[in-house]
Amino acid sequence: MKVTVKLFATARETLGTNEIEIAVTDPATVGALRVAIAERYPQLSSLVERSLFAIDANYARDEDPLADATEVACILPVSGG
Amino acid sequence: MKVTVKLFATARETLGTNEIEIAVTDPATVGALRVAIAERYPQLSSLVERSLFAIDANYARDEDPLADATEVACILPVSGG
Amino acid sequence: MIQLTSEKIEPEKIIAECLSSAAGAVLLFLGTTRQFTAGRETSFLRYEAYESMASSEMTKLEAEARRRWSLCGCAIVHRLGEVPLGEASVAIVVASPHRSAAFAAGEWLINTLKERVPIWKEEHWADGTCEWIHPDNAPGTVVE
Amino acid sequence: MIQLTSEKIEPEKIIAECLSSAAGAVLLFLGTTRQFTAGRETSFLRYEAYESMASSEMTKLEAEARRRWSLCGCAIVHRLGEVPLGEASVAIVVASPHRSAAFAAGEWLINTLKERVPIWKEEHWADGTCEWIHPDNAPGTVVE
Repeated sequence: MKVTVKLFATARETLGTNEIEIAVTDPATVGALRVAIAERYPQLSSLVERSLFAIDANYARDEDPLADATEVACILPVSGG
Repeated sequence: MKVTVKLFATARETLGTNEIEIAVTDPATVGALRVAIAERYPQLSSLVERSLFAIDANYARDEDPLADATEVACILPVSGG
Repeated sequence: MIQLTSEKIEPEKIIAECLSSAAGAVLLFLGTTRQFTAGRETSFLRYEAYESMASSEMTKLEAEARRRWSLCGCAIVHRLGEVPLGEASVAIVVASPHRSAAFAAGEWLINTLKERVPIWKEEHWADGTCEWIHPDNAPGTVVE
Repeated sequence: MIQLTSEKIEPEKIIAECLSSAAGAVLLFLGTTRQFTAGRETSFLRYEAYESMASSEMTKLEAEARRRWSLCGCAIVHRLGEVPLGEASVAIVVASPHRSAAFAAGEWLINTLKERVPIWKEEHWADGTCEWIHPDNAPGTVVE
């Protein structure tokens, strides 16, 4: 399946776009998405490895399925405050 | 010797005065002053037993002498803040 | 009260929102733009958020703080966009009947905000360079 | 900055005094007049001080806090006389490069002020009675 992923901060700037579309191998989980992004964009791989992902604006686990997700986002290590 | 002692809060209100003059037996220490006040004003004795005293606006120990004190104050348990 | 804003943070208004006759202690924390970090000079900061999620995570933080401590007021405000030197990027206000809860809740809120809320800081250094900050100590696992 | 005042405390002015470009964290603590204490209703509070000694003890507290933590700003303001419900009797502001020092110094300052500074609170209850508060847990020995 194909997943649209929202990007922020370094990821957004490095790829020059607010979101990317990524093909994910089955089972289409957050973990599979993490691997797919790291392979497709090696310049982001080390950051993506220590990122979280959000499904519909909630933090998700690597084993969570993407099938029912309306909005998926890559949450690079945060630095607000 | 005679010592003038500044009073505050309950002590000031109970005795109706900002300061009292107390005769202290030798050796004229803070501890002797504490005993003298408690004896002279039994209605304050339990509060005075758990009060501190200040000599020249600094907390003093019971063994500190009163001889060179310019200003002595009875510091009832404080409740600022 | 939860707010993301591009305006200058006005602490007195946030405090006024949190005050009540039930409060015996009010704590305000401001995170401000520091000029020097490890000897390197900052020119200004810029903050970017995943806004919908940042709001919902801040709302969860407030709810969790109210569960854990006896609070009569709680506000979390984060500024986005450019923040000049000396100005606040974040304000947290906690009002409580007793001070120990206010200190504990305030410190927990800012620490947990910095772990969980999807907001990123871009340091603009005085030498003209800039970089997004992505701390090394990020959990890497799901924050419960 | 140390102040005893009979005027209403204005936190934003005290914060402004403590802000600088060295600060990354600013903490304000306000002790406010609470309406209910253990179910009993307060009408207002009145504070009395041994003023010269209160000022010097507060000055010592600021100096000790600056020795113990890396602070770039520190202010302690206590109001005297009548304090209505919901208004502040004490304000403490601490500015520091990092937030952990600000929280630790702020909490230490208010806790230690309540042990050492010769100021007394008179509770005026809503039933018309009033009493000076002299806590049972006072140290009873010299505070070093």
